[in-house]
Amino acid sequence: MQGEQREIEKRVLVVGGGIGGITAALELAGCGVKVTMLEETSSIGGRMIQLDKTFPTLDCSTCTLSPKMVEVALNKNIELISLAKPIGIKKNGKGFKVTIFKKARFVDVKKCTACGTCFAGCPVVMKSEFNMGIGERKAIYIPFPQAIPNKATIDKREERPCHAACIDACPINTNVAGYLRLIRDGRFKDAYLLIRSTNPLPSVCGRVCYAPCEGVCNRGQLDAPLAIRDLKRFAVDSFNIDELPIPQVQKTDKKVAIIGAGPSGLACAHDLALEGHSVTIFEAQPEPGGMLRYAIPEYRLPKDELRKEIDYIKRLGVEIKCNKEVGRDITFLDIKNSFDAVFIGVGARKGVNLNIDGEDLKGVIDGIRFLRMVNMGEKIELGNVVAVIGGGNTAIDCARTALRLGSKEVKVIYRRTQAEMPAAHEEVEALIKEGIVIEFLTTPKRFISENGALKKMECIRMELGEPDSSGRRRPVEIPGSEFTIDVDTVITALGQRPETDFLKDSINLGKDSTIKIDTKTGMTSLEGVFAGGDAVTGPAYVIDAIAAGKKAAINISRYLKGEPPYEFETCKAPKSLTEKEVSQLKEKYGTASRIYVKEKDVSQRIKDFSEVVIGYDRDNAILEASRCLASMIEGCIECGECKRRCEAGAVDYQMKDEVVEMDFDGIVIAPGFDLYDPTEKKELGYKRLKGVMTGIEFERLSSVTGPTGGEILFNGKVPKRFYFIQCVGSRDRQTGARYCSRVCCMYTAKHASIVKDRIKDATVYISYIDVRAYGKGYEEFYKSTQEAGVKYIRGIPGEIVEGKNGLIVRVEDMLSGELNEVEVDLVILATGVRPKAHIKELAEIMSLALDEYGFVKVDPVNPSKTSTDGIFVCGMGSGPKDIPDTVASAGEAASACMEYIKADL
Amino acid sequence: MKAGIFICHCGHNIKHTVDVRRLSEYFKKIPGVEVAIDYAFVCSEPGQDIIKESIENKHLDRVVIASCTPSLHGDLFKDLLKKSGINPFYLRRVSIREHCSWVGDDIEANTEKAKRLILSGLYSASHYIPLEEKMVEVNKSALVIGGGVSGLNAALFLAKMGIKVYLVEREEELGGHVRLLNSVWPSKRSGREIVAEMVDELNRLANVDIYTNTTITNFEGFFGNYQVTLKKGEDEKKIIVGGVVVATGFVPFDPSIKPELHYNKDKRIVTTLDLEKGLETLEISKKPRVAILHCIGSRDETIGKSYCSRICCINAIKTAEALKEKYPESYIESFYMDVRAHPKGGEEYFESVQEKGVLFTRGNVAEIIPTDKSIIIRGEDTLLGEVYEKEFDLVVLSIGMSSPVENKALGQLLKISLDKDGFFLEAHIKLRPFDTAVKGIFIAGSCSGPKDAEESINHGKASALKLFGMLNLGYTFVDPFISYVDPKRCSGCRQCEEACIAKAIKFDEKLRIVKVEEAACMGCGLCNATCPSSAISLKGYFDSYISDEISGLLEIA
Amino acid sequence: MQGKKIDKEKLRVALNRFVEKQNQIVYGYGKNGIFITHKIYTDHVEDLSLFNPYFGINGATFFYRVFSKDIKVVMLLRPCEIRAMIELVKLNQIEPETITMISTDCPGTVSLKKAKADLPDDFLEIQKAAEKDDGGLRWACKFCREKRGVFGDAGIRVQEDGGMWIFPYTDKGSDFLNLIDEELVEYTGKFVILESMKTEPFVTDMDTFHKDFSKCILCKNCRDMCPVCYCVDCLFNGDEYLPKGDAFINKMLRTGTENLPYGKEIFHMIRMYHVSQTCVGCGACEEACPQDIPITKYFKGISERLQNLFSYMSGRDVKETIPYLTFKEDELKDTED
Amino acid sequence: MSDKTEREPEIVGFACSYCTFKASEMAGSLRMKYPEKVRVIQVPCSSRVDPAFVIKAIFEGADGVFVSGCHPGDCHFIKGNYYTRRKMAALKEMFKAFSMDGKVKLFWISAAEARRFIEKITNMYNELREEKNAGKKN
Repeated sequence: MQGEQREIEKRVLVVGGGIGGITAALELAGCGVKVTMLEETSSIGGRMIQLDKTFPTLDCSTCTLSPKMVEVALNKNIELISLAKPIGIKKNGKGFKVTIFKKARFVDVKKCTACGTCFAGCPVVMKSEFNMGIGERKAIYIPFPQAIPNKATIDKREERPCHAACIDACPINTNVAGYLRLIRDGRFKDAYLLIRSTNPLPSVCGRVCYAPCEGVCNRGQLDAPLAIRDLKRFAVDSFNIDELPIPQVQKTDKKVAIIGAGPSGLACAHDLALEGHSVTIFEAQPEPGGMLRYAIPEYRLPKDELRKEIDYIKRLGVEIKCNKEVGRDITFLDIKNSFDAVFIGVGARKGVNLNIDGEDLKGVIDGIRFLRMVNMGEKIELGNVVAVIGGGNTAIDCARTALRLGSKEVKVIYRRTQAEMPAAHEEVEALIKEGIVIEFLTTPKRFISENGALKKMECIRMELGEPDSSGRRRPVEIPGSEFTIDVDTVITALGQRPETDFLKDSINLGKDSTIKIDTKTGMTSLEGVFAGGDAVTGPAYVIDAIAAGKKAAINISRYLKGEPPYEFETCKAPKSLTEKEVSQLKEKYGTASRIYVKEKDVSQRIKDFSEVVIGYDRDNAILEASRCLASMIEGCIECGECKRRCEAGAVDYQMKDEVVEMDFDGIVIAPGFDLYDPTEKKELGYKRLKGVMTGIEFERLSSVTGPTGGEILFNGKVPKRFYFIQCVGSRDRQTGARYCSRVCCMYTAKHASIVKDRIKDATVYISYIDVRAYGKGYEEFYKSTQEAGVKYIRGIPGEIVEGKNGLIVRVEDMLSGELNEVEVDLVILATGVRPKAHIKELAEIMSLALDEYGFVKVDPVNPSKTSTDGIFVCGMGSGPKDIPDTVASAGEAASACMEYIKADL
Repeated sequence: MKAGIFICHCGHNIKHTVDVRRLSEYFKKIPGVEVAIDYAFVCSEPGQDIIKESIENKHLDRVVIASCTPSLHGDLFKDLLKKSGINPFYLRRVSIREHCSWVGDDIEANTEKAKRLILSGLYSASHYIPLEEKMVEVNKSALVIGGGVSGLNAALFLAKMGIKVYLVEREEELGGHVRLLNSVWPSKRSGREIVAEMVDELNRLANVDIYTNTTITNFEGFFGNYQVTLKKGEDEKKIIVGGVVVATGFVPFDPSIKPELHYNKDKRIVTTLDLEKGLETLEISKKPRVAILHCIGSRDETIGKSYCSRICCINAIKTAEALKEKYPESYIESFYMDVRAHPKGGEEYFESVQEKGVLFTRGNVAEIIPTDKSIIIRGEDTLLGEVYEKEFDLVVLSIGMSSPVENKALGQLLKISLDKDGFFLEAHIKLRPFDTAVKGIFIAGSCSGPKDAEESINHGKASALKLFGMLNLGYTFVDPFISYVDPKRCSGCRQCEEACIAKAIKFDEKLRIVKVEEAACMGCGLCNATCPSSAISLKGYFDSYISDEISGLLEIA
Repeated sequence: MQGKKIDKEKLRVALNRFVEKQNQIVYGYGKNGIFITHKIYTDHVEDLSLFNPYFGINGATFFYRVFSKDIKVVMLLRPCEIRAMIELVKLNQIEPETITMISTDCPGTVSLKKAKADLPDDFLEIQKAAEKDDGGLRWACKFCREKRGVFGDAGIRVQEDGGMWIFPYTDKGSDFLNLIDEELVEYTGKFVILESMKTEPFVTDMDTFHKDFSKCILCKNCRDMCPVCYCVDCLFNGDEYLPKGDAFINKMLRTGTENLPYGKEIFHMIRMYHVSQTCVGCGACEEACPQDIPITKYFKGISERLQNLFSYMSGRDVKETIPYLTFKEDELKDTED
Repeated sequence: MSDKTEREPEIVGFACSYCTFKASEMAGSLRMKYPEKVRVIQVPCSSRVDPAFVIKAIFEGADGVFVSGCHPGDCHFIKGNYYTRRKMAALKEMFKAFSMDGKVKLFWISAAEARRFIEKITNMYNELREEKNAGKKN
């Protein structure tokens, strides 16, 4: 007696993973043969796993089949290759050399744990084949919970036309392609949640982000970039943040202090709170928000929107202590000592001086201070003529604010040209639209007072010289071009720098009072103290600050857990399309102009501080979102969401389809079947009339594993009147199938009895020619179905039409000879069996003869023998069979194959 | 006990709603627990390494893994224990994902639940005993009962595969009913010819012993080692076989059971089977009027045969065709309930015979009245709704299949069950049509219900393959999760024996206790629950295991 | 129904014919000092008491595990004892071939624990005594389900006038009747005990149960004296349900259990389930209880309810299968919740 | 335990590996929710459940116990659940006699019936909770 199984050194290929293929493979493997099973879809199980119950015992199909599927997965003699099919076969002596095409799964099956996190996040919604299109699935999916292999698959059908440069351009890698797809599909809440999953301040970014994504949007190369920011705002506005649940998190015992409640501090606090740490923010101002609260004017970012976002962060458990200025109300060291880690996000709130004469005059005001005063509701007298000095966003904000405060003439003085302006171009455009003049290539020389108050400003014209360190051309004064203008107020907006005096004894500072950090880890020179945002980089954008806060949160959390810091790499550079690609895409998709977001009329909006941008309506949002190139394709758009979520690291977009060659000694094919598509039978109204469906669709509708969980619902209601029609596409010369499909009589009886069982007061009719209840227990089942009150009518309906309260079936009862009109809610067509579509392809490469209908031709005494020696067919491949017959024929095919390969042992 | 507890985070899946760190801290303090570790992915390679190292360094003798549901991961962890040098049955898997972290939202409650679940696993595991997958040798020989096409094909296949085959046939000649057929549809070849080919091939094989006129009188043992007594005339012979294919076929329905059919009383009333002997014997004119009656002995509650015999519609069509061919001017009318021409090509065959002029009338015959001149048939045409009365010269009864009465005795001998119609009962009507509840005994062909020749061949070969797969190994592993009798505890009350579904329990008359035939035990544990003193218990599910599992779930720890 | 009219003497003669042979014994009741107890007659039957007013133990308790086929036995016992014997036959604890079981009509019994001495052994007199002194009748007897001698191989029944008849129920019974010098005649008279007693389904609640069993000291005498508690090694000798020693200490530490003895409710409940289909309601358990717990009320009540579920009666017919060992596919449809 | 807190019943279930346990796994993978006081013990077949286990569980503090197997006729071991049905019918009758109806339940839940699993145990839980808290008031 041997300890190891006596192997038969023979290999058999089984093509098809339905019940036939499964049985054949298990039988052969049970004899010690090495079996390779190819299944074209992502899971084995075939048609049977789609069934709710099987006749005549009405036991559950899943329960009986799934143990067999598991057996296939566990059997050491079976190698299961899903998403694969043979594409070429060569005879090799008695055996075969088979070329196999393996479609890439894009998921590493060794790593995937079938946890489902990926499909929860996937933004691409598709019809579920398993549920016959009645339900939905995602582009990354497991077709049903019992799938074997129980691993996710990415349904990637074509390459994404663009490079999704938007995602790479975003400092926090927002899944732009993903949320645009969701908006396109009308799934606004999902879009919001997707945005929210990486961005703690989406409402802010939907309004004031400088949208680097739009700058690089590949669509921009075709016609115009997508309105990404405005679409984000649309998604945000369509969701009420109060309904956003507070996730349950496991609390740690670690405490983190954050200095500054600006965007970086809030983002950092948000992410740390989600990790379970206790977070306290110290804010010098009376209200949190930093520059968002005190610098950005109301007409761009309503305070209410900001407050809602901050409230949510508070609801996560973050404590914000306002009016606590570090260095004034509390010392930095006190904080450092009483917390486990500190994040400094104090921003850059100190204005930069011009260093010219008269700067200290009343009437010359720092821009940031000006905005803060306005935002705090303080009253400011500007006078009629206001000059704003600077070309950044702050300067624009100051100018537009001044206009709204009632100044008659507002001018912007900028020392370079429009091209060099750091302000967002749409802001500049809005400014110009509102009638504000920009004096380019001009710089003030001195402010002139009269009676101690500002009266005039002397300026000088500039020209552009050599580029400076920032890459912009340096402006050079044109001697003798001085001139003066009358002004009531001058607002200087020349940039800001951090106020970091309180740190100078503890932490190394850099140029312009910025905080020095290790760029890879985010930590300052003091252990446990991290910093980010404008305080580190000098003045920059909101989204950069958020990114810095988020990155810091990751490493703070790692630091608290004692894990080594994560070293951030520089972002992937956004890619543009080549010219060739651009012209190809133009040809393929045409061009479509951008739909601009609605704004308030200029004459109206300058009167007050109400929000300028009105936003999209639903239709325009969908229309604009559907311009996204990534949404042009079916299937996976490679947005990276699943990859980001998968903690096991199983997603791999780089996988490639493979073609391999393998040797086999015998082949069993179990190609399965297709079902007749009754659309061509116009009189039955399939696809035309609502309420007409096929048997397999009804099967999914009634299945406990189906989209309704087993409740039979139609239009949200429980239908009461059912009409089943047998022999649709069987025994019918017109449809080219003279044969009997052998299963429809019984599955109809099964459906009818399920209906009677679940809906007690249902009326059920079945139209038939002959009731072929020939199998074991079938006749009895047919009888009991009749006894349950199902009405059998001999004769096939001539027509189905729409009635007042449902569908009207016109049928001649051949037994009574009467012409009946029956009104019902649902008509279910027992569609017949057709040869599997790909059988032709298979027959071609395997040189198999087919019969007149396209089933594989076999010899009745050797029911699995095909015209090619060594290739055996089973199940519906050679003609209609019910499950027991399929199992028997699979056993027979396996035994014939066994005989074939054993012959020379 | 030195237990190691390994708690999986499953990424976020468990960690998200279960405080895994608290759990590992808690279990570190439980007596008997040597190691308690929580880890991101216990199933990953580094995770497995942690377990392996812990077993080796801390000399663990119990491993409790709290992770996903035990049915996932197959033998992964069992193999790991084996590799680490301890008995793989010292493993306990606890599901804290499907049964805990995924089904509750509250971290506190989930953590408490996980704690209880792991605790109960630990308590249970503390009682574990090492188990072994025992090997039993298997005789590479098979008994095939019945020499019809099913049995012949089973015997042929097994013999070709090198299995010693004993083919036992009750009748004098092999070939069963197919041998009697003039032509076998759809191949249209003669049954005698088809059978002869098979028998010739069988005779050429050296490893087949054929016993005709033989019955089975005794049958004992278990898979791999069945002792069978064959009886031919007065001679008895004992053989040992590894497994059995039962292919006892069917008996044709005898219409004389229904006197109203006048069968055997009037020569003009014959069965389809009678006509297979040839149409020459018929004493009818050149222009006969023939009635063919369907469903004789099928779909008939009055005689307790509610089932459809599956083959008789095609037989009726075939008979009509043969008559039409021989008597082209004949008038043939077939009376049916439903025409079940479901086999491949059947529908086309049905149409072609209709085209040849055979009439099909829906409606069963109510009365057959033989007169001197003719046979009058009365009935109602359910399609036309008319009552008819017609005269015929010949009435052909398309008879169905009945189960042989001998099935009952054979079933008792082999301990396999019959269905309500006296056919053998398959283990699962859909997926295990050849299996019986007894390991190593398969059923094939019409003995499990009516089948045509093609289906019977399918069955014969397929069931033989299943048996071959089991025999070919040369040994069988006895699942370790089988019942075990404590001889000191057993009172010999035989309650377990009576209840046992697999009939795997035998009573030892001498010791007055029961013993388990390990190869036959299915491992359901019914005996264990039946025995009041748990003298018989199911390995892997001992009372102590489950009892302490209950305690673990409920105790306030 | 055909039977033989007998009297004590005729029966004595017949029994002596039987017992005189080598290796043949009679098992019944006899005077033992001032009480009547179970008695074995090996070579001569003289002072046999056909009816016994005292109940101490169930006679089947001695006679289970009778496997020897060398000795032939005739038993004359009460219905509850014969029923217990029959259950034990079903449970393979008795080889019945050489045992002839004769059940006698039972007038009811008093407890040996508190009974007066020298009670009569005549059926009607016992009955009268019991009627007079109602309190003397045991609870089990008061609510006895079946006092008729209709079980086993033969039965001795009492007529209204005190006359006795013996009826054969099996071939073995007929064989014994052949020893009696009397013709088989059709019986037309009227018996004292006419039919079995219908009892209301037993209902109680947990509080009462706890109260009643709070006195239990877990001596397990009830189990030991139960005629159908036949196991050679009881489940409760293990640690699964009644932990002992280390197992108990562990349990105590784990649960904080303080009460001793631990697990008595579990013991009684599980034993109740175990004997639910075999319990004959004889009350031997209660007789054995040193704490006078009304055990029988529970065991008899529960077992009757549970047997009725399957239309089963313990000890009614040796051919009936114990309900837990069989099933019908089409039954108990409403068991599922 | 203070009077204000609602008392939650503890439920122990015995689930057949081939059906109900599978259904419970599926309920998990579909992220269906049920009270965490419901805990399941896996057994090879419902017929392995010795009523003694149920009794033990009740006396060790379970407020309810359910036994769940395959639908009649579907047993993996062919007939095991018919025996279970008899035993559980008897046990339920016994509990009824002790006025503890509803503490023991028998379910038939196939491997596909995750929803049914949830419904059954949630109903049982709710019933027991009501009973438990009603008892407290009295």
